[in-house]
Amino acid sequence: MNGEPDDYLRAVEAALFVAEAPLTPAELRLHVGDAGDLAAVLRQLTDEYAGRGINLVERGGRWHFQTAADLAHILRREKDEARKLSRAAMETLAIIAYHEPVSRAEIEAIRGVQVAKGTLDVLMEAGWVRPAGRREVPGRPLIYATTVDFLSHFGLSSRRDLPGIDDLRAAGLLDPVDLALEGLGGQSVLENDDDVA
Amino acid sequence: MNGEPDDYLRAVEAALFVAEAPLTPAELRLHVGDAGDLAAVLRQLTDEYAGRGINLVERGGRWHFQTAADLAHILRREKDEARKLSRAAMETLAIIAYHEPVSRAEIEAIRGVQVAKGTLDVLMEAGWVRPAGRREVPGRPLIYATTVDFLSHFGLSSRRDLPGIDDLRAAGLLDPVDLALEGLGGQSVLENDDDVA
Amino acid sequence: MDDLFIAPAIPSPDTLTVSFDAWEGPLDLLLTLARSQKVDLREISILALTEQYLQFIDGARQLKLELAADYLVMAAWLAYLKSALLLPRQEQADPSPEELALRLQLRLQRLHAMRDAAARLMARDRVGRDVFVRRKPEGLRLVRKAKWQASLYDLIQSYGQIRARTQPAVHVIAVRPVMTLDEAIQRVGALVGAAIDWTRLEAFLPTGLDSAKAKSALASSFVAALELARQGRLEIQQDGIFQPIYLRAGVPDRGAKA
Repeated sequence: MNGEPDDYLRAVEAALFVAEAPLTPAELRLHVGDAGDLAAVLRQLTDEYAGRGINLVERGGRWHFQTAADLAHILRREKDEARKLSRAAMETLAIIAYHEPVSRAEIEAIRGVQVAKGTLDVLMEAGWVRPAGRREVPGRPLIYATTVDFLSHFGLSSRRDLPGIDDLRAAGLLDPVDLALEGLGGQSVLENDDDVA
Repeated sequence: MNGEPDDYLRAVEAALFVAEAPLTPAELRLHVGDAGDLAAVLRQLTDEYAGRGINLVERGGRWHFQTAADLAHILRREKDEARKLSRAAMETLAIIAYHEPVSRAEIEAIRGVQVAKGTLDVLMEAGWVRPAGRREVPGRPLIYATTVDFLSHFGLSSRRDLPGIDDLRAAGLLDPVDLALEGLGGQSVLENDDDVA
Repeated sequence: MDDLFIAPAIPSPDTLTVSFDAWEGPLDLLLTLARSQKVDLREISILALTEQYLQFIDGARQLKLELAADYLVMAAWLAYLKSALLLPRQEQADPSPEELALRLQLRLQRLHAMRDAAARLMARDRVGRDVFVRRKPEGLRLVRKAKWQASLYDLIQSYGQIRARTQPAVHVIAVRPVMTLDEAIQRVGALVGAAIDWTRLEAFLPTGLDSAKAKSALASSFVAALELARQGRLEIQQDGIFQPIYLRAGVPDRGAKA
């Protein structure tokens, strides 16, 4: 951290330090006012803290300080054991995150099994998934999406940071099967089978 | 903060950041080990954070980060909220206004009900009532009077502008509540009958 | 794409002791089998996969393992698909077996992609596991400062109510227009002395009274007459119910005779 930090930067730093939850720039402004260029200050703080034991990060439009990931081993406590998700819950969460908004039927189509009763509950209770309205199709099924807390928890600035999402989208793997079939124009997979056979 | 902070310093920094309470060097060592000169690192961190929005401070042999003292005001944001006075507060205020200076015991004698501790506090917080010395009687009770703010809030140029007892009576404001209610029923009907007869 | 997700190992059918609980349904089992082909899922041979699945189910059946219905349904469907794919191409059914195979392949790819994504997601630096926020932040406080509101009317109304509530109540009983009994006894006693003949009660009442007082005078005078009769100072006569009441002065010896 170089030079004399100005009071506006100091105020932003202090507010982020004491905050109980990540703050949006708008929330920060309620406390620190408009006396400076908040975006620039956040960038400067991010730079100043990069490489330190504490980092300033942005998650889903909200900012917070957190410890550097490589120090996890000295900071982790027994009771910090992260919530152990079932395989079904993990997959369901991933499907929602990569496809959102998505209905239960769509989740089931991808997983090939029914979504057990508690699975979505667990994800909603964790604060990672929320109902996001209804799809305007017959039956008006509820659709689900991820939350800002989901982004914070998994260290994502936005959904664009989801691992491999661009590749998956480019490969058509996030499209429904029907859509993918149309895209392939009926191209046969039998060629491969023929090779093997 | 200059140069590349080493891992030991980063670990100390992170441990102090997450700590639930100020840490002694011994407690810190439980986390960060003995790989460095802890005292030197604490001094270095203190220096690096001096002048920032967060400072590292030592109090009674325990170390913790805290926000810089001059920034306290930004961490508390005040918000005005319109609230209505409770009936008890309103009555207490009225008694003080009509009888000032008046002690709490006198207020209670006039109201016929005890005055809760918070009631006078609310009136003083509102800025309408102030302690006005003590009455020179046994126990030397505190006496209360209204303020200039009281007059301006209620649009009075002086307490003499308060309507007198006769005005109140003329306005029907001295009718006991239940009698006044009866007056709407039986009693007035009889009077009307007499008028007619 | 590295496989971060650890799939259940595929036991060989002859050492098959696991229950099918290890898989979340036929698609899951198919994916596990497909991955054992060690090729990109896009290159997977659906025919070979079908073979694998049917063999696996067969093995399980020989061991009399109880299979959930959906595994058997999938087996039947794959058997159908296999024969359709192997048959000489003729009038293609709709959808064609090739399309069905492609659909299955796409579904496997999607499930695999999401499984992989889930594993990568879980491996990220997670708050509370890998990175930490302050455990006891002081918190940004929003102090709600009450702006008290009260009007002058509220103030004086309150005061009026206190005064009304605490004033000693004085009850005044209104003087009603009555003739008291004493008054009536005096008046009737004085007047009856002059009346030798039977005289109607009404004649003993003062004149010029308003209706309320007149009623009271009548009632009091009647009670007075009863009292005076009891004392033997007058006599009362009435010819019948609701008939006029007559009074005359009492005669002491006549009274004694009666």
